[in-house]
Amino acid sequence: MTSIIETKDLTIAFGGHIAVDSVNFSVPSNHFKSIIGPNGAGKTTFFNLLSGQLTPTKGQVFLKGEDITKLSPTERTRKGIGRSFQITNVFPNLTVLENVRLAVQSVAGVRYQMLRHFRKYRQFEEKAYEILRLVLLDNKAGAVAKNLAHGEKRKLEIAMLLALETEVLLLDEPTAGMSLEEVPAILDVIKKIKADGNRTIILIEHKMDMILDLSDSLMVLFNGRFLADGTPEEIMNNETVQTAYLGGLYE
Amino acid sequence: MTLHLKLDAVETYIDQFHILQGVSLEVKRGEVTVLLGRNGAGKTTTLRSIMGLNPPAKGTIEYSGENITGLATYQIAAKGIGYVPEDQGIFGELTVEENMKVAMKKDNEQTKERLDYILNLFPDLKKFWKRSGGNLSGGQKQMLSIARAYVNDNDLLLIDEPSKGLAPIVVEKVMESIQEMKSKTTIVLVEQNFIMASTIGDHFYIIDDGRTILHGEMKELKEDENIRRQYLGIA
Amino acid sequence: SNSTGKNEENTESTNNAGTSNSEGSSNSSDDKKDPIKIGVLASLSGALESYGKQTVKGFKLGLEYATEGTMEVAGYKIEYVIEDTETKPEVAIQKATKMIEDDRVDFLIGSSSSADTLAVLPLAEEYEKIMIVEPAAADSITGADWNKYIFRTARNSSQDAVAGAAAIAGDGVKIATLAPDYAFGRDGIAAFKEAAEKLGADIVHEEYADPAATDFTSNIQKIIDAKPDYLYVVWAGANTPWNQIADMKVQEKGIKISTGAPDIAALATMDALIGMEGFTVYYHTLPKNEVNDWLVKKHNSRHNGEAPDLFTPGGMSAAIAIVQALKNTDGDTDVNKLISTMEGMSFDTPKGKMTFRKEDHQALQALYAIRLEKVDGVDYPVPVLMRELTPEETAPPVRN
Amino acid sequence: MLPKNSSKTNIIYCAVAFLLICYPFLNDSKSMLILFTQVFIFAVFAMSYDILLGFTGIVSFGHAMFFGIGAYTTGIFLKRFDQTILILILSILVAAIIAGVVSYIVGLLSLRLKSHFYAMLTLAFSGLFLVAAEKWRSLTYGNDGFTFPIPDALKDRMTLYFVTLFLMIIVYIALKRFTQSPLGRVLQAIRENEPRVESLGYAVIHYKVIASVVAGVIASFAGSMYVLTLRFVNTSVFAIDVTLDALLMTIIGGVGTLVGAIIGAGLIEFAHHWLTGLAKVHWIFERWMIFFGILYILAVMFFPLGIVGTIKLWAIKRKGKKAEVVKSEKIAG
Amino acid sequence: MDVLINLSINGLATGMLIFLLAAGLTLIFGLMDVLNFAHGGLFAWGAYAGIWSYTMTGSFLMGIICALLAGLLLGLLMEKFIIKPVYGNHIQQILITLGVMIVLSEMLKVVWGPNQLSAKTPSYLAGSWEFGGVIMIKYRLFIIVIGFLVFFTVYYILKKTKIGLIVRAGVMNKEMVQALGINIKKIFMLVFMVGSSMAALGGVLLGPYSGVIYAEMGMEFAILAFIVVVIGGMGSIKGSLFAAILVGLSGAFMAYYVPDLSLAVNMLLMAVVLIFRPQGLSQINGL
Ligand SMILES: Nc1ncnc2c1ncn2[C@@H]1O[C@H](COP(=O)(O)OP(=O)(O)OP(=O)(O)O)[C@@H](O)[C@H]1O
Ligand SMILES: Nc1ncnc2c1ncn2[C@@H]1O[C@H](COP(=O)(O)OP(=O)(O)OP(=O)(O)O)[C@@H](O)[C@H]1O
Ligand SMILES: [Mg+2]
Ligand SMILES: [Mg+2]
Repeated sequence: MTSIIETKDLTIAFGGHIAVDSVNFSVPSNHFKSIIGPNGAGKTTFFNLLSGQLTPTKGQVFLKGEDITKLSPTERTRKGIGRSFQITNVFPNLTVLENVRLAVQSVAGVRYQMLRHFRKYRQFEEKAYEILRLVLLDNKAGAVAKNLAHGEKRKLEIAMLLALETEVLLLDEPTAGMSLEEVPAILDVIKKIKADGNRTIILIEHKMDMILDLSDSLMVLFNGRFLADGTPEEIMNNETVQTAYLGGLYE
Repeated sequence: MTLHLKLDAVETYIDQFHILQGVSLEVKRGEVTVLLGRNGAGKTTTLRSIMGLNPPAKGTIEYSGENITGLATYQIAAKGIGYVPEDQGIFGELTVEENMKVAMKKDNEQTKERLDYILNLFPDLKKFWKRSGGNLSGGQKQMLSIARAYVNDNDLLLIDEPSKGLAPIVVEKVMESIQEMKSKTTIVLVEQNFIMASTIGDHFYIIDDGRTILHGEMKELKEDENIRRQYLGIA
Repeated sequence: SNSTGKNEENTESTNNAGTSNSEGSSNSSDDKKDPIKIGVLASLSGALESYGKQTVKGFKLGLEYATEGTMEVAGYKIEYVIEDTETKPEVAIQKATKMIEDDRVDFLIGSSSSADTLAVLPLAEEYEKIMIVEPAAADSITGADWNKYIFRTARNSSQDAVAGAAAIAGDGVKIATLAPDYAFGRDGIAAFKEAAEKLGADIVHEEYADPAATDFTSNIQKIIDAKPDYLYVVWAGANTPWNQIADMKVQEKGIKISTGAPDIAALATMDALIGMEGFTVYYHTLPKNEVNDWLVKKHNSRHNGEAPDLFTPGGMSAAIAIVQALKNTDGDTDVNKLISTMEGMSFDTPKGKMTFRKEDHQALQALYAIRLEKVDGVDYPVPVLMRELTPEETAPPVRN
Repeated sequence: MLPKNSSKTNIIYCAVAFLLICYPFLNDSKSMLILFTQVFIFAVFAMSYDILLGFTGIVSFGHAMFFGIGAYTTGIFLKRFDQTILILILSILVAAIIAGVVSYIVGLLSLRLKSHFYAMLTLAFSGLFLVAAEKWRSLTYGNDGFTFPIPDALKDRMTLYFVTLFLMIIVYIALKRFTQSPLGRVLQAIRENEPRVESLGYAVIHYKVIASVVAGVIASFAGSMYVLTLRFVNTSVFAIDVTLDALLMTIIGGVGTLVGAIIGAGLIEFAHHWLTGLAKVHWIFERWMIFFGILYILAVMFFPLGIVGTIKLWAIKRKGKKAEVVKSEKIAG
Repeated sequence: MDVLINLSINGLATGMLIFLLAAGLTLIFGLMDVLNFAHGGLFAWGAYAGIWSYTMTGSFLMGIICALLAGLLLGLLMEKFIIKPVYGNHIQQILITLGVMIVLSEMLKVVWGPNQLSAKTPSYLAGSWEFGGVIMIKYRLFIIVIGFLVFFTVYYILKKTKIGLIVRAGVMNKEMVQALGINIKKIFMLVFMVGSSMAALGGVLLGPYSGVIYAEMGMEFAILAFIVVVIGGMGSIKGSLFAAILVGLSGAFMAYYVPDLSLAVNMLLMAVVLIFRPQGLSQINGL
């Protein structure tokens, strides 16, 4: 089993505060990994380092053995790292369909075409629709994204990520704020992707039941540092994790 | 017990869209009332209508017996209503301290006490006191947003999905704090975390398609699996 | 063709002739003669508004004077159209074309800014219309950009410079100059330098300042350092250095100031320069002749007690020149005839006799060496005549 | 999926174009021809600005820079060399190349900056061009500028009318296609949320530079045409007023619509013409500029999204259609 | 040496004057994020109202008071009828404030005529002292003093009261500020009025500085004020002061030592600052 994404001594400091501290991390391909940890542990920052939104003060990121530390988010996306954002991050004045279509278009490599009409690429639109159906958002395809309810925006976020068709998917709290009724549907989507194979998924979540249900393994971050790694059972039984993170709710 | 907040057949439009089509709520003083419903049902819009951020086109909103429909948001807030919005509403370029300062209505002993309490509840905020709000982690922003509502001597708190993005242990703390506050403060809560909702809620309303379609005691909901399955899609 | 709605084009004469575009050319043998039309371009809005208004007032009075109130010459009615260039070249061109093509004017007069005027010059050539330039002063109008249809009743920058030099330059006199750093200032100083050096003066320092600057003290400091006898200033525009020159005690250091006296509104800002010796193009008390007396009197009664200002006589002179040329051709507007009669033509203006020089059609004219003095009952420094500089004396070099 | 609407609007556009082509044969008033020519040129300039403002969400205060480059290049070529069509075309091409290179460099230097800072940096660059035009007097004759002859074939106002009309139509079609190309859609996404575009795999800075080069080159065409109609050029082509004109025309018409830029140009030029005309009718209108100012104020009050934008919104509202694609073309507040 | 001192003092004074012009804009543009192109109109109105009443009454103080009142009144009217509907929308702000700018400067001509007016320095501030080769122009020292007074007042208000915070918060998220029980509309109105009256103050003080006031002065100096606010770092009064002094000093020294560049000095300065300090001179949030 070769690791598809790997970090070495990954570190970043904001001013004096070290948000991610010498994290060594490695995920084999087709693996489902979850990252947990208290608020402010550095999970999102860690994602930002993987996807290139931030550059580390120290350490490296490898994708399939290649050092990608110096690459921009754009280049990393093209190489196969896609991500969703914790704070919904969509194109507010574009329609839901257009939001997804843009991602599809990027994947298809139609980036600098400036002479043909975009509607000539009918297949992009169809693809986008397909993905929206998958996340149960096709009924809102024509709506302007900023008018969506919170949960709907989260779905759009996932749709855009799926459209990128990257080998590695970084999901930052995809179901936060999603209703009880709809979480299972999204879970199904994620499971389906997982079942399809050849995708590596890394998930940040605070919903433990979901994590336990999905993950092959878990990493725990604490104060920016690596705390533990293991199967869901191992982690759940780890006492430090229990006191520092889980508290009484999951006892 | 008197009614603290009453919504009567509230209808709200956003632009030309008819979002709320008849929301009626009765919130008793000193209780926690939870709004439930699927995404896009209109829970957030209900809270925003109460705050005057999306003023209703029809229906009335009464607060402590007084009609507050149509008042400006700041007037409503000044009556002692605190609001934790869904998107947290952090002032990204202000520091945590400045965010709190903007929120604090009074600068007296009581406020200081409450501030101490809050910083105890969320030590992260103390740690990042001088950091700008935009740089906080998702959960820390949520804490700050809750803190801003807690710091004033409010009679009523409208809280939109407080548990979102919080670590389980912090969720627990927030729950405790809400329960502690209940004696003095009435709370209307939108919450998707059913454990939390059912633990601290006294009363529930289910909103669907812009209407309140069902309400009752939280106990009943906890016990009645049928309702849960029918309206909330959970067992 | 469809030209309704064109009638509101205001030809401010007594008779608004919608007939003006009936037949192609006018036959002088006709009983009813087509009116002769003059188009005036001036800045009636924007920064040069007051100049434009002076020109227009002068022009109207000039027509009245030259036709003795009949508004007719050689049996032809004279009509005119006035258009606002807004001090924008593109508007000037648009308005000029409109006047030539739609109003069918026979003469153009204008304009308040050199750029507007330069932009219109090629139109005069293209349509073969006489254009009298007033009051734009750029040398290139009668220099590099000149064409034979262009005449100028305004003085040009070189004449200003020659006058300025004549007022102060002499053997061994050391002069420093200050001017705004753009074409007007640079040209003005270049011409001044030539004239002053010819008179034996020594230009010890040239200083150019940002025309929009708030602070001129650095420039003034350098001038003080150069220890000249005179500081000669070329300035135009609202932002003025006078206060700072006074504050820096330039005069106390034995440096005398000299500049061209501007219009009345600007004179009001020159309190600090009382005692200054320089020159002026016109001030209403300076020229002693009948035309000026008439102008001052009429202007007074027409414009509730106001005296004519810097460019009023220029507008008047332009009108007088046209009327006189038409008298000479007996109302014939054939352009070649007009050019040959106007070349070398002399005419009486409020500033005395002007003569269109043959070579470049620049009107040679008197300018005035003056001193700014405080005069009782006038709340601004008044230019008082020291010496009239004759047309011959101020004749600029021919540069076309 | 194409909304039926668009074929209807296309018919309207064609009809208007046809009317404009016929116009000179119906009314041969030269000043009207000049006015229309002016409108066409500024429409081209404003459309180029709309690419920045409306489609990419960049406010530039220095767009006059490119207009001026076109203006001076054409002016200098025609003054220095033959007055042939060939030289003219050559000058336009050279201007386009210079504008392209300059916008590329300026873009690289400044497009990483945040909104206001970018706007002010472009202002600084165009200010430097203004100073250069003032100071390099051997070439530019300074602030007074210079006149120059133009090819005989273009001396007729009618010819110029058709040339500029043709240019405007071509530019409109080309830019329309440009904005509706896949690349154009990415520009609009950048306007909405720049960092997000990065993480979709698009290199944002390339797109912004492309937008600024396209806008710069088109603006230089407008500048070349402008001086061709004037046969004169001076430093005013680099002035902030020129940029503000483009800004106003674009906004009044409605940003992000292209047609808006054309309508804005027409509206402002004609309002100008009409108001200055009024000035002579009654003294009340002597200060006609006031009415111009009031026009802007009223425009914002009654057409908050610009004329085209607001009309589109009305159309949507009337149809009661929920959030339409068109609305996506309006810019974020 | 004398030259250096002279240049420094005059540069400082010019800088202070520019600061006075920019201070109002720091509030309106920097803090409230309103692209107010009519700001120059407020200068000009302050100048005309102030100089006119000064000429009428003979009291410069009266002139200053009238300018301030004119600024407050215009600010009130503008905020209420023009700016309020367009907060947060730069595009509409540009159009509508340019409209206001035109109306304001044309109205000046309606009221006071198209000619420039002369603005005399009050006798107690006229003239200069000379020590050795160093010339101290009294009016400039006065400007320096006023400049510092304005700076400290504004600095105090922004730093020691919540107003600055509330305005910045309001710009970021108006709804949230209101939901915290604050009447942000009223505060915006007050700040706008204060900003306008400071612009008017700058205008009237500019009068005696150059000796003339004219309708076009507004736009000319507004650009300078924008430059100062931006290179100072948006919304930072300290940054504005610093930037204004930098502009003043570099203008003075350039005009003396590199006169060929003096036309370009402001633009060059801005380009250099923005290329090397893309957020302006002050820190972000560096109030
Ligand atoms: N740009 C930044 N500047 C300064 N500090 C930052 C920045 N970004 C994040 N931090 C800090 O780094 C720490 C890690 O933040 P991060 O967002 O990675 O947390 P997280 O693990 O995702 O938490 P949560 O579960 O609440 O989302 C936090 O304390 C946060 O305040
Ligand atoms: N500005 C708007 N314009 C148009 N529609 C809107 C707007 N804001 C919200 N909506 C629509 O109103 C409905 C109710 O939204 P609301 O945010 O109240 O839902 P919610 O119950 O809070 O959902 P969630 O659980 O996802 O937060 C949604 O369908 C949403 O798409
Ligand atoms: Mg996070
Ligand atoms: Mg919600």
